[in-house]
Amino acid sequence: MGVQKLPIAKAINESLRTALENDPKVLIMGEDVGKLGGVFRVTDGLQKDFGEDRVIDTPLAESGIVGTAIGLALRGYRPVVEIQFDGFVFPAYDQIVTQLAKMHARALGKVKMPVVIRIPYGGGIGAVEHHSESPEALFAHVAGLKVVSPSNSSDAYWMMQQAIQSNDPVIFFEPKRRYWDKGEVDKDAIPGPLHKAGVVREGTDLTLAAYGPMVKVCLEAAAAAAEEGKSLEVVDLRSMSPIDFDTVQSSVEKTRRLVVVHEAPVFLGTGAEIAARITERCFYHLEAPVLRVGGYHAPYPPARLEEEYLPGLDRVLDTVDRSLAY
Amino acid sequence: MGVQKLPIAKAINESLRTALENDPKVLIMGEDVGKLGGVFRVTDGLQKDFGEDRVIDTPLAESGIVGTAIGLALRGYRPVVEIQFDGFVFPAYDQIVTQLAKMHARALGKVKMPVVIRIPYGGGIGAVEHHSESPEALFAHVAGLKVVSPSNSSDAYWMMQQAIQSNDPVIFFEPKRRYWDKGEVDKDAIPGPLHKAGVVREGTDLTLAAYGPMVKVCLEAAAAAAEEGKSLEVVDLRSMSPIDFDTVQSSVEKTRRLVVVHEAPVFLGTGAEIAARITERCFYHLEAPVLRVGGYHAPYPPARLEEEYLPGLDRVLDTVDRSLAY
Amino acid sequence: MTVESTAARTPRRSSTSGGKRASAKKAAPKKSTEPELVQLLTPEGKRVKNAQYDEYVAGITADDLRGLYRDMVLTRRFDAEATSLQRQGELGLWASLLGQEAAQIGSGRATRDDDYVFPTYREHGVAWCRGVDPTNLLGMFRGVNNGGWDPNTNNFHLYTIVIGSQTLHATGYAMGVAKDGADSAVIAYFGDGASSQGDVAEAFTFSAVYNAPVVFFCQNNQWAISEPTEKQTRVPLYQRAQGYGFPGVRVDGNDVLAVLAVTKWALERARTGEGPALIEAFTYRMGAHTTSDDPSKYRNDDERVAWEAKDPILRLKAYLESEGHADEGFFAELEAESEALGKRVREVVRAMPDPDLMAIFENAYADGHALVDEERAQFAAYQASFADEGGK
Amino acid sequence: MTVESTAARTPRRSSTSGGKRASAKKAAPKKSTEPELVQLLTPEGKRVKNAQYDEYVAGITADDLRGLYRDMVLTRRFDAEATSLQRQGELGLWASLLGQEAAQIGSGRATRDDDYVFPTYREHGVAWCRGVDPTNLLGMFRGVNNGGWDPNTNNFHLYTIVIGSQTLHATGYAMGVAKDGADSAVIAYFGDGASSQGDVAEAFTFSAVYNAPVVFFCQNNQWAISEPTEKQTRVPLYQRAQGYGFPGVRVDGNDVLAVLAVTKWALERARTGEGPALIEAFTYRMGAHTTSDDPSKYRNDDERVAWEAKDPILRLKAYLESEGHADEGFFAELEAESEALGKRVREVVRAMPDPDLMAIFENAYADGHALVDEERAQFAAYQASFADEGGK
Ligand SMILES: Cc1ncc(C[n+]2csc(CCOP(=O)(O)OP(=O)(O)O)c2C)c(N)n1
Ligand SMILES: Cc1ncc(C[n+]2csc(CCOP(=O)(O)OP(=O)(O)O)c2C)c(N)n1
Ligand SMILES: [Mg+2]
Ligand SMILES: [Mg+2]
Repeated sequence: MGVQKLPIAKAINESLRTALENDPKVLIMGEDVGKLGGVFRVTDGLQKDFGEDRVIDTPLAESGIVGTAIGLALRGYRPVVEIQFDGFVFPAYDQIVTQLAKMHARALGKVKMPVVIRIPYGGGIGAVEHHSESPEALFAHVAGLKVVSPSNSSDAYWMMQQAIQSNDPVIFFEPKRRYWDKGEVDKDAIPGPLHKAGVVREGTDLTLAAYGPMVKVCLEAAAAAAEEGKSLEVVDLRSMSPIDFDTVQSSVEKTRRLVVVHEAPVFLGTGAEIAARITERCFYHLEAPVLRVGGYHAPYPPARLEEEYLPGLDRVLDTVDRSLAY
Repeated sequence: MGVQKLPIAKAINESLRTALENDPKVLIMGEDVGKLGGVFRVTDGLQKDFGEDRVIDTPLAESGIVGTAIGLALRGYRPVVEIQFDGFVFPAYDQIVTQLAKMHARALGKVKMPVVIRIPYGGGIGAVEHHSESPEALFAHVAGLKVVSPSNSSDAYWMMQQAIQSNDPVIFFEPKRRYWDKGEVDKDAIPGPLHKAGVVREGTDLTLAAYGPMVKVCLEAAAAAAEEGKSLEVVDLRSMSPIDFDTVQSSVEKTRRLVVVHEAPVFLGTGAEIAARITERCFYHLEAPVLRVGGYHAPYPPARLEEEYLPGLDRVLDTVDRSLAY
Repeated sequence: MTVESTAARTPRRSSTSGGKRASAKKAAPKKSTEPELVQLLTPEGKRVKNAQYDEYVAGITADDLRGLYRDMVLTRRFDAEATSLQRQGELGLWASLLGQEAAQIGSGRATRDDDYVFPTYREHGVAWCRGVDPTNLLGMFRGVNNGGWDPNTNNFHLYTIVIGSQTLHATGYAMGVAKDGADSAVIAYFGDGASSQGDVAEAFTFSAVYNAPVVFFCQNNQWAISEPTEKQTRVPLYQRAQGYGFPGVRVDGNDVLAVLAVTKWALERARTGEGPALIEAFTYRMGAHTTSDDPSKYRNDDERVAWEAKDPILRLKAYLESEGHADEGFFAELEAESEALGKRVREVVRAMPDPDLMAIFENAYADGHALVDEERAQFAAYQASFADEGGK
Repeated sequence: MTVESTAARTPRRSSTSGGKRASAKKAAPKKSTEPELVQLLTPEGKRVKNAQYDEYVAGITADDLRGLYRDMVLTRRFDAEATSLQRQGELGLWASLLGQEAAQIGSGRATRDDDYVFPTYREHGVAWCRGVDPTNLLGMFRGVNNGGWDPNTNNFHLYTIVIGSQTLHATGYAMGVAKDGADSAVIAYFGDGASSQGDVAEAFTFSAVYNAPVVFFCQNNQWAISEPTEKQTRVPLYQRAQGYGFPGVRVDGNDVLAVLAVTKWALERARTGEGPALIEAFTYRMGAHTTSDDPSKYRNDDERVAWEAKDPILRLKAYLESEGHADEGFFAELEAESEALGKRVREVVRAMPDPDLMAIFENAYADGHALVDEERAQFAAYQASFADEGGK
């Protein structure tokens, strides 16, 4: 197959296709995933090639989608469920946290829940209400779930492969505003572990930690900072549950400063946990408190305000400066 | 009326009664809240005295309860909704985070959402699955909601009065295992602000911050520590959204050490936010990282294991020692 | 006692088939033949009698009929303008009601001022009937707000995007109306797709148990984005009601007169203490789901063409003309009024300012919140820092 | 076209009433007269003919009948033992099935080994039919686990406490059965209270749309804790099904033969590709909701006494005796077997060890999780510290 240059959306599409080909138990389910191929075309062409029994247009009911996926998993299937937009996952929240997350433990390990829940998430696409949210902390807090988010095409492809192979439920957050960003995918590669963070840019003065859509912003910030003579390291966390604290710790032991960036509101966002834990692990290394850049404690604003609500280059650099000033 | 000694459950009952008497728009809604008076008897006698139009037994559907409460609020009512147990709030989660929390902002302030959602929460009562959870972080992360939890009878009475008077939705977490703990209630008192934390025991060596059921554990820990010559200050946070960081900060500036205790899992629990923010505010004061004691990242265990899962005296003191050892 | 569904049932397999089930899809019952619709105007514009519902439009005047026609024409014009404003980049998105004018105007005009309406995101025609200025509807589609009107001014709630949620709000509101002893009614709009949401079922349950004065108005426009109604139900949707203990009716959603009559009937029932009812307005989404959608991916244009013959506006026009209720002058004047509306909408939208940045923090809470105060102050200082730098 | 509910309707108010609605409660339709139940054995134990369902129990032998009787007696004995074990502090809680034995044994015995069962938390009788050792059911009520058996051993899923959730799992499982081309069926249990949950409605929708081989078995025991069925619906629950496009039946839930027949009918339909069905087993919760509950707070004992006359066990006993299918010896032997069961249950429960502390971390994940590993290690070290201190 070799190396291909693919947008993230297409990389996921190909990953789903590969999974459908390799394992007859893999199913795709969701609203409009069939003929339409999903509102973002992530499942484009899959129903045509694998049929309505494998790629299933569901009734418009998220609890029903996840609840029946649980039943299908109990029967031995591996459903990959699409939630159309971040803001529409909440009707399924009960089935996810109360049933999907706990079933394996409840059954003392006798049943497995290999269900992937795909959620296009985050803002920056000028959408109407409920189409731009970042609810990952609401899943990461819940034991029994795994929560990941790729930031580039290669990860999108491989992390989806691994999520589908996982015997635990995986909430797979897709950075929707990066769907059309292209990157190389090597389908013959041997991927690293699903829940391992990666240092995507090395630096010595400060660590930026991010995932999903914010990795690009952090890389841009690092490039801009470099012009001002500041050397920023960027860690792509990739997984929000579990979080690879070891990688962050190693980086912070070197740089002694950490700024965490996510679109989700700062208050009780994943950055809170990272700040708390890295402070504990690196108490004698940190020269500044762990700082956080993220959304405000207000409902996601209308599109014309989202640029100001979302962490952008300026706010990241501003916070970097605040950290460096300690 | 003067001062009375009341268990927490009864203090809430009296507070609801007072609210029903004072404001004809106040309604009580929930499963079994009528004749039965709720499974914990918190609404005991209210339907008898205020009738079925004010104290409403609802169909068994939490989304429906909260969704209709929203409609009633739009009509000018002030519904106080009971969710029977912590683990049963999730079917209503969508209506809470997507509608209740955002309606005021969506309407540019033109409508108000004076809805109180009462949730008996937490473990320690030897119950079956779903009856012992502490999901407060899942609400505190959501903008538009306020989240509080009383730890004693006086607060139970007064915070409920204030929650009902609030024009914002309040998630009112009731520490179910303390329902029968008695304390004084002065119905003629003038209560402090709803979202203000209180120093419930003064000390100089370390601050313990907690809320709801864990305040008692922290007070006991402080008493035990005092015998060993350690002076612990205990802050009752009372509110998880907003959190009164000023009070915690003042305390930590004095004691230079902080341990946060809650039943909820540590990972992304409210302690994470407190650790992150207090570390930022008190970076040069802290002699030890903020440490946290809480539940583990595993589904709430069966009753015979809950003593080990829940933070108890020993674990709190152990963590205090770890902090003091820095 | 067995209640058989009205769907055609697949005959039981003979035991010689080995008892093995073929794929569920093949075995699914065939769609039943379409049930009778309540219709007062045929697609050709002929008035047909209806023993049950004629009384609800008995007093209707030529003026009223022209009014309904005008409402539909202006709504369509407004809708077309919004679609083109989206094309021009003035709106981020638009959800067109094209084809659903009769369903919306007929039901909207059946409401009284003191009734309360809970729309989805597509009820531009109902908003029009309620007196909401159409330009107010555009704010959320332009991205300047998430709901641009005071719901209590016209008793028209904000648009609700999360499917089905508003049916519970409507039910709760109606419970409040009943508590108040008022004789108003409430009407909740939702789509064929929405009928699958648990919230809608819970709204049915609550409204029935409390006998709340709420009318559930389902616009079955045959599609939920790319999914045909068969993906939501295998029997006609109006039948859903009976299992909850209240009546369901299917009305020709492209017949404004029939919709008016049936909705009046249902609202009147609600007002007089008979509780909820479900109306299924059988209609068609002539356009894309929204401007982001491309229906050619999933549906055949033949279907749309067939529905063109049932156009709600042409139908009423034919009736007006055949009855001599409207002359050239009326149509010409309406054309001019349409143009003026289009122009006004265009101008207002183009002049619609972006919200103040601080609006991010406004109205997050009614009574304030310490964290919001803190973040607002930080944000203000941060914004000011750019000004200091002379705009970095 | 209007579908009227079968509930009696309140007459429309005369206009002289001023159009004001009295409280919704007063205006609510009266409960309809009870619909006909499918019944094969009268409360007195007389066999009555039923044209539709007799065939499903046509081949039943005296042995089978004694078997059903034995199942009910042993289940009741087990249940009583569990209740008293709770009183003795050996269990934290118990949810008694007293009164519902026929509903559970009749339906449970209708299932085939390859069928799959999704219970609530009260289906001890169904568990018995599936071959689950009753002592396995007690773990969660004792607090030593949250589900103590492998669901796939007996095709009996774990107890589900959150109301209604399991109906969706059952539907999904049934969709999988259909995909596999298997001719098994699935049965989902739920209560009258559960019928109000959105999840149950969504299960109806999904099962109908995919024509999944699932039977929804509602034990209407008249109460959801303190709430009578009127708080969930104003028409009989079995009617809910028709609005989703599949049949609903109300069966006498205290008549084990009728339940067996109706459930066989429904499972057979499902197996042969006819899709879902709803069975409402009309029965009564003779005891408290659980051992934590005090029904004297909310219901009159007269009601319970009236239902005693319809006792499922006495009814079958009367039939067995009148037909000469069972003699003294049978009853005496069964009595001895009951006692032995009670004794075994008591012994097993009392000997049931507390789980190992490390079980807190077991099975949180199937493939492991770094944070759990870290916390497990900390916890182990913490526990070890006590040992070091010689048990602080
Ligand atoms: C809970 C939820 N899930 C998914 C969506 C995405 N979505 C928006 S409109 C729509 C289809 C709605 O169909 P229908 O109810 O028939 O209304 P119509 O758009 O045809 O008017 C979907 C799936 C949503 N808004 N809310
Ligand atoms: C979602 C949810 N809400 C509330 C509860 C608390 N609860 C447990 S049983 C019960 C009543 C159930 O009634 P029903 O469905 O009729 O079943 P029954 O107990 O009569 O067998 C309630 C309210 C729950 N378990 N789950
Ligand atoms: Mg539609
Ligand atoms: Mg019941």
